Amino acid sequence: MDLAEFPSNLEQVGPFGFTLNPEQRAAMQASLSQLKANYKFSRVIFWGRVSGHSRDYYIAQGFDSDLLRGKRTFVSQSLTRWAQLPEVTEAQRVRCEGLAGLYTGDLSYQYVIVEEVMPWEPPKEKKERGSDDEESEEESEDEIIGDDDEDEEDEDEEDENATYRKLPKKKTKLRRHRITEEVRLAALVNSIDDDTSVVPRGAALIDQADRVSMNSHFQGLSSKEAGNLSFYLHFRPPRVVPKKTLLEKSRLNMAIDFLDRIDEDVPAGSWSIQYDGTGTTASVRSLLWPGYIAYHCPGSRRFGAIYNGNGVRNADIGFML
Amino acid sequence: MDLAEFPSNLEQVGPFGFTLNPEQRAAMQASLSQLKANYKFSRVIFWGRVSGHSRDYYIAQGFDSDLLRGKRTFVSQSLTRWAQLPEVTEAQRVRCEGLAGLYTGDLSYQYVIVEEVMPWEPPKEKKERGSDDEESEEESEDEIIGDDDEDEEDEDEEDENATYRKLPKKKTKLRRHRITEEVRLAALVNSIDDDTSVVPRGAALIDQADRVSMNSHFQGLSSKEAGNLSFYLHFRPPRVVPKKTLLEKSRLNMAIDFLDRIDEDVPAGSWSIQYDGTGTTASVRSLLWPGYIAYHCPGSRRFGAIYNGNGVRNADIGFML
Amino acid sequence: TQTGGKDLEHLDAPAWKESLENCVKLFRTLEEVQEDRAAERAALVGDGSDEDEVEEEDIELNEGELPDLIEEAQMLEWAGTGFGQTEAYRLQLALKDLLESQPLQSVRLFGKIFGTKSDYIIAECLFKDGEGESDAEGEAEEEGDVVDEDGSDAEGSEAEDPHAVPVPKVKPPVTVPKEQREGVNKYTYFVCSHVGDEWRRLPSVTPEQIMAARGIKKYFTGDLYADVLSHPPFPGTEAHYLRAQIARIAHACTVSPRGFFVSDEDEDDPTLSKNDEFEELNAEELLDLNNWVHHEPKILLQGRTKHFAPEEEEEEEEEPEEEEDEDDEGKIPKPKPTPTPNYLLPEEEPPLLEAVGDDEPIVEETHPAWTARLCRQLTSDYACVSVVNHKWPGACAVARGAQFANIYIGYGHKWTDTAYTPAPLPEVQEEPASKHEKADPTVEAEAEFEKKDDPEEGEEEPNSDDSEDED
Amino acid sequence: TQTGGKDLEHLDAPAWKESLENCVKLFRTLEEVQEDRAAERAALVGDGSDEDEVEEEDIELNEGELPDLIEEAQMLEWAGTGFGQTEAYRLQLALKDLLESQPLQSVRLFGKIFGTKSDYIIAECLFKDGEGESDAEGEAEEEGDVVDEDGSDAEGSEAEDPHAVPVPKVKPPVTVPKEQREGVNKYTYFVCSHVGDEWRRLPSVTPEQIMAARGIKKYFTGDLYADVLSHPPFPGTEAHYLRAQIARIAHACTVSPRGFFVSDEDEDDPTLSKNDEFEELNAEELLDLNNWVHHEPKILLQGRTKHFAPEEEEEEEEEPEEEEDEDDEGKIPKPKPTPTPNYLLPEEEPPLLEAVGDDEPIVEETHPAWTARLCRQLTSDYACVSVVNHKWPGACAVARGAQFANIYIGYGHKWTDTAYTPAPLPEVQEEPASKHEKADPTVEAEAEFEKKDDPEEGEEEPNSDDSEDED
Repeated sequence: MDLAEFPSNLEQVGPFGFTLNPEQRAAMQASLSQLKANYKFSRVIFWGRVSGHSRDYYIAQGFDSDLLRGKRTFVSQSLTRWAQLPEVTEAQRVRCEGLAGLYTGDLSYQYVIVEEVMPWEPPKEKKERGSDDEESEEESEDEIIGDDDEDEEDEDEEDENATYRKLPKKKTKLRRHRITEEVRLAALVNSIDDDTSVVPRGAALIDQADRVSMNSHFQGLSSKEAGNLSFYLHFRPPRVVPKKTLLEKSRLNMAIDFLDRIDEDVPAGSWSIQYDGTGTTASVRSLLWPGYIAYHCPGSRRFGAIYNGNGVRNADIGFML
Repeated sequence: MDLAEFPSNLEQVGPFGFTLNPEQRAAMQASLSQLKANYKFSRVIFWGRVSGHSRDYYIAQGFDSDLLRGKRTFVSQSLTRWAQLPEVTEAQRVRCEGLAGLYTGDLSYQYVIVEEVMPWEPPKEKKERGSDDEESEEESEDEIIGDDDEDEEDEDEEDENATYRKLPKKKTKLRRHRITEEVRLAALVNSIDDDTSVVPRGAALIDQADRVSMNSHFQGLSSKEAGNLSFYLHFRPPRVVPKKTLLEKSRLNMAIDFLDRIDEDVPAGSWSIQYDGTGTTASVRSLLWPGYIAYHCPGSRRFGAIYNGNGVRNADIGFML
Repeated sequence: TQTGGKDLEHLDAPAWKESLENCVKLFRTLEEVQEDRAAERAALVGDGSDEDEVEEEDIELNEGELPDLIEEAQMLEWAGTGFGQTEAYRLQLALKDLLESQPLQSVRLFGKIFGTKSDYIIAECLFKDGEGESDAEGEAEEEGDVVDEDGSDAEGSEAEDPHAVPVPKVKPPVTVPKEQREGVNKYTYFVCSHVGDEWRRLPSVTPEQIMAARGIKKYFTGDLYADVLSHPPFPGTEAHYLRAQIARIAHACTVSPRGFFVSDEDEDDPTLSKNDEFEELNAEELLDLNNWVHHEPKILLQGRTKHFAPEEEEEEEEEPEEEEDEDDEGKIPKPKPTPTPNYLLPEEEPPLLEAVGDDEPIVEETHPAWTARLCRQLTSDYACVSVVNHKWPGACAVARGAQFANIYIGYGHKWTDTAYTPAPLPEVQEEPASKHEKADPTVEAEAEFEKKDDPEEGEEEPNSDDSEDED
Repeated sequence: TQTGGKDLEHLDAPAWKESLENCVKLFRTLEEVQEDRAAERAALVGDGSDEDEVEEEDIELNEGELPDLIEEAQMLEWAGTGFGQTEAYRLQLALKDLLESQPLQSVRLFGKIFGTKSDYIIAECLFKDGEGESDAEGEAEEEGDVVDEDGSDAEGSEAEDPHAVPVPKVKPPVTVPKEQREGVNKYTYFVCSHVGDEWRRLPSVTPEQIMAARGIKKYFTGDLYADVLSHPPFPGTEAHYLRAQIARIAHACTVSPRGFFVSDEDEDDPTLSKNDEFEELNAEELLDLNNWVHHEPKILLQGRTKHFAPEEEEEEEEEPEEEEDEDDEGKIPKPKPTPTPNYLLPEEEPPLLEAVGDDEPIVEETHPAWTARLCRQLTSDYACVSVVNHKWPGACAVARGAQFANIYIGYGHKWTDTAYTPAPLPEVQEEPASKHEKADPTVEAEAEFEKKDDPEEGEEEPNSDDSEDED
């Protein structure tokens, strides 16, 4: 939901159960304006809310001039101050996918993941540690447990993990990873963005220099188009389009069809599209990420999306349709 | 205020003391959408509120594809149903200008204006009545009083106007005109539109065929421009521009500068321009019609205007600055 | 420019125009409503005999309790939920319309359950004494919109559908009787897709449906008549599944500040009533989960709120005083109940007005089922307090002073920590011992038989399971 | 592309950035506020001597009454006025900031008066007993923002301004003494242009200023120090004019449902207090203008709420108990008051809590000064009722149940039915009877005189008025 259109679009998502109270609206308008000014973003969007057990997280994103590349994600609980979410490494991403359960609502909460160290892994991990500077930060949080040395520094943590510590007696090496909720949240936003980020076809443009921008000529979809899933695209680096055949590509307008269509997603049926009662707004909902809703008012430039859920991917979607 | 941007722009005018309650917002959203659909308007705006003594009038306008020409004005008190305001003849307009005092809040209220019949007038009036079909409706509401015949049809009205009936004894012929509040309101909207209708420069375009439309490429004024009165134009058929010299015209971009600039208005100083505290919205206020406020968010396509007053032109402006 | 994807049914403009008109129509004044009602009735009776009896003065609008949804919306907004004030106003008008047209004592906005094709806006209604039951049948014939009262009909139609997936009909050995106008069927629910659409009455719910609903997890489609294709099979259409989920949500998530309701200690059958001497709780008190209580009883394992203990007879007693048609299943002779299923074991009915703090937690010790939150950070003297339920994401209650509101907005599913696994197919039943079947003789055997044709090798080969599997 | 027009002063981006920061700063938590205050004080005292005394624990925020502006905004929204809920929340924080930083007993949002360059957001404050007076002087020196307490200084500076339009100083013959912490000066007003800006305290108002303000109609500029160029001359700067208009509006338009306040019948000096036994009025009752009463006394002709009758002495008594400097005008010897000006004639103080229905109407019989309106058309059980004042367009009050709110949003001018005519210039004074002046003899007369030079034609021509008019 674009900051500039913020209070208006808030009214769009009311019927889906997302509201902000006057305090939040007032705080957010001021703090996001400040964020935009401080980082000189070309566009700031309010991304949504991830509900945690004790408190909720509010997420915003700022974009540099190339909208598909320079994107930063911010989190706030008070809506007054925004903190940038960390980058997520591939290893962290995989580990986060294994985490289940509600978000706690505390960014510094640490999840402990115990993984079996494969016989071939340790040397590889050490190599990585030496070679890859970017990952060093992350890897330093992990410790190999089960070895009978170098465990002194976190005596207090050991008690918690007492159950796991019994396992190494089997002589399997286990490694304990710690993931903060901050990282888990960052990974979640990335996952949802990957799977959703829905925009109406034509809203975004790519130029000859492969720079992506909002299409200032976009006049909205027609009523008929707006009710058709094939007119909505994933606003993310495309995966499907580059694999299309030349014949297929010849039918596309490459300035606007450089993005993947959501109706080509796998599994099929993971999107639901509806009009509101008066035909003024079409909503596109993800059934894979319940709580993700994109909307568009046909015949107008107004579109947006919001996530309002508890951060759980619907793994049961196959049974539920 | 554009219907499409309705709830959002409502938030823009809150700081100026104009709000609508949930009932009105809900009713208006539905009824204006219906109005737009029924009349096939290209654009519907919420124009503002004229406060009356007992009730207020809410005004909306619908535009055909040529925005400067086909315009219709509607009035509502409940915000559920909209009635079109009548066309105002020149004679009615002049008479309405003589009316003072608050609007009553009853559209059918009749103002009685007694004018002296100039010796040369009656024949002229009769000629008009015969020749001009459009005016016949209006003129039929007027009666010449003081003649001792043809007064039978409105016996009940005579008592009210007893004071005036005594005057004819002086042998001056007086004519009694009746103006409904509906006509007065229509004349008011026309007058305010003539004097205001402020849009940022570049928001409207004229094409080679002299058709006026909204500029879909308009990206908003810069912050510096938005704080400068000379970047705001009257969205009405231009009066000043056609009189400019060729030299002056050569400096204009005739596609967008076909409208009159508000800073060239007479009397000078009848406009006030301000930024809000955070520099996100510039407001242009008419001091001639207190209650008229146009606003624009620099760097965005968002602009609009609203009238929220009691329908009184500030005749005292000369003393008040 | 491009084709593909599936078109929406909603897409035709006339439908919207009508919908818009319906929406505008909600804003009619009282006089206009009465005129319209009179016209409707006149049109109806016009086909009948005595037209003289219907005069405009006859039109009386039903009166009953309807909370101020705007005020509720404002409170819910503090909790970050609800529909926003404008939508709330429209909903208020829609509920008012419902209240005026049915003999209802009170109406409340239950919330919204999302569907894949359209959503359900849900109104929770209490009929006036003696009303509601008969009306439903009348309207069912009249308008054809109301889903039949009992699930058996729907099942019947399902069975008739030649395209239905044939599912094995596993009947519970003992049918637990349905609660009538009490417990899970105390309220009647009406649903519609959009504000201004006609309200449709949901059927009442059977214990069987509640038990079945617990075992499945399906997206709602928005079509009340849609089949619920699931395993185990669900006894009813989407209307019944929806009704069952609503019951589960309502009885788990409807809460109020302690003291707002009191129970009249009427020995066996305590009922709740508003407490006239309710002392408002301040924000600090409301932040304590023990100051929030359930005012709807918990649903037991057997899908009722009052425990039903079957008598040890073959034939259970039908509840005799109800006139309406009983479930057909009740009459089907049941196999002997051995062993007694869990849901027939004695189960204690939890006390009324139990604190939400005592609910079974999501994670023991650390994550209770509910969280209470202060809804205003900076000027908290006027703050609302909300309690959100984590088991039914989307359920929330909020209170300030003497006011409180409950709402549910979500997909209608209970939180599952682990991925949903459909119940395993029932174990393949023991093959009845084959009494007379013989294995087809092999060619060799036949040849041998023909060759020898003497009785010395009369023994057959043992029965082989393999052949069964290959059928 | 185009030039011309006048640039805004606000235009530099750093100013906005600061303003935005101020706005964000309002959302600080209590701890942050205390830290900031401590830092501020430390910085201030840092220049002084004893730094040790200032510790963070010392920072105590003032506590006082502050209504919930969100709730008020919601009510006012029903009446179509107020600032909207988001802006109301920002205003609430700004008022809270004011309340915490000054020894105030209560703060209320008075409203907003528009200016041509910037607007005034106005807070109506009641200082705690014994506070306020001395503070103002202290702060005036400290911050330089506070406008001086009495108008005379401002006038002095005006007189010093060489560019000021020379206006004739017509002094009222008798100075009516100012009310101190009562009547029109019961409340102290603070103003700022934008939410988050520093609040500036307005001076108290003199009767002379109120009387002068009635005779003029000027747009406010938004600059408190701007001169008020008017005829008749206004004794003060825009700050004083603003304060005078606020007083006029406050005392004409602040109303409440009947019974909310009661007057303690303390013979001569009745004061109002909240009625603990207030019975809420329903919407129907509130629609009766007689159920709305003024709870601020009316301002009399002489610019006070309590009548001041001058004693028939040359020298009026100065109010002796006030320490602060008195108006200089009070000491100017006045010309003999003949005849007594209207404002010194006895005038009856109207009773407290007078119904607004008794206010002088706009048009006799047909248009009372106020209109009461039901604010909700369709579901009116929960409706607010608003009363709007037509004499001060922009003034509105709204009530529901036990709650009510007042607000003024406008240009700060009273409704005039006819075009404003500035007061005529004072009549040109009688030319003193010319004692010795003679008409210049005409050429003919001179010639005649010279010709005749005899005393037979000693009569002069009568003095001619025409010559006067031509001057």
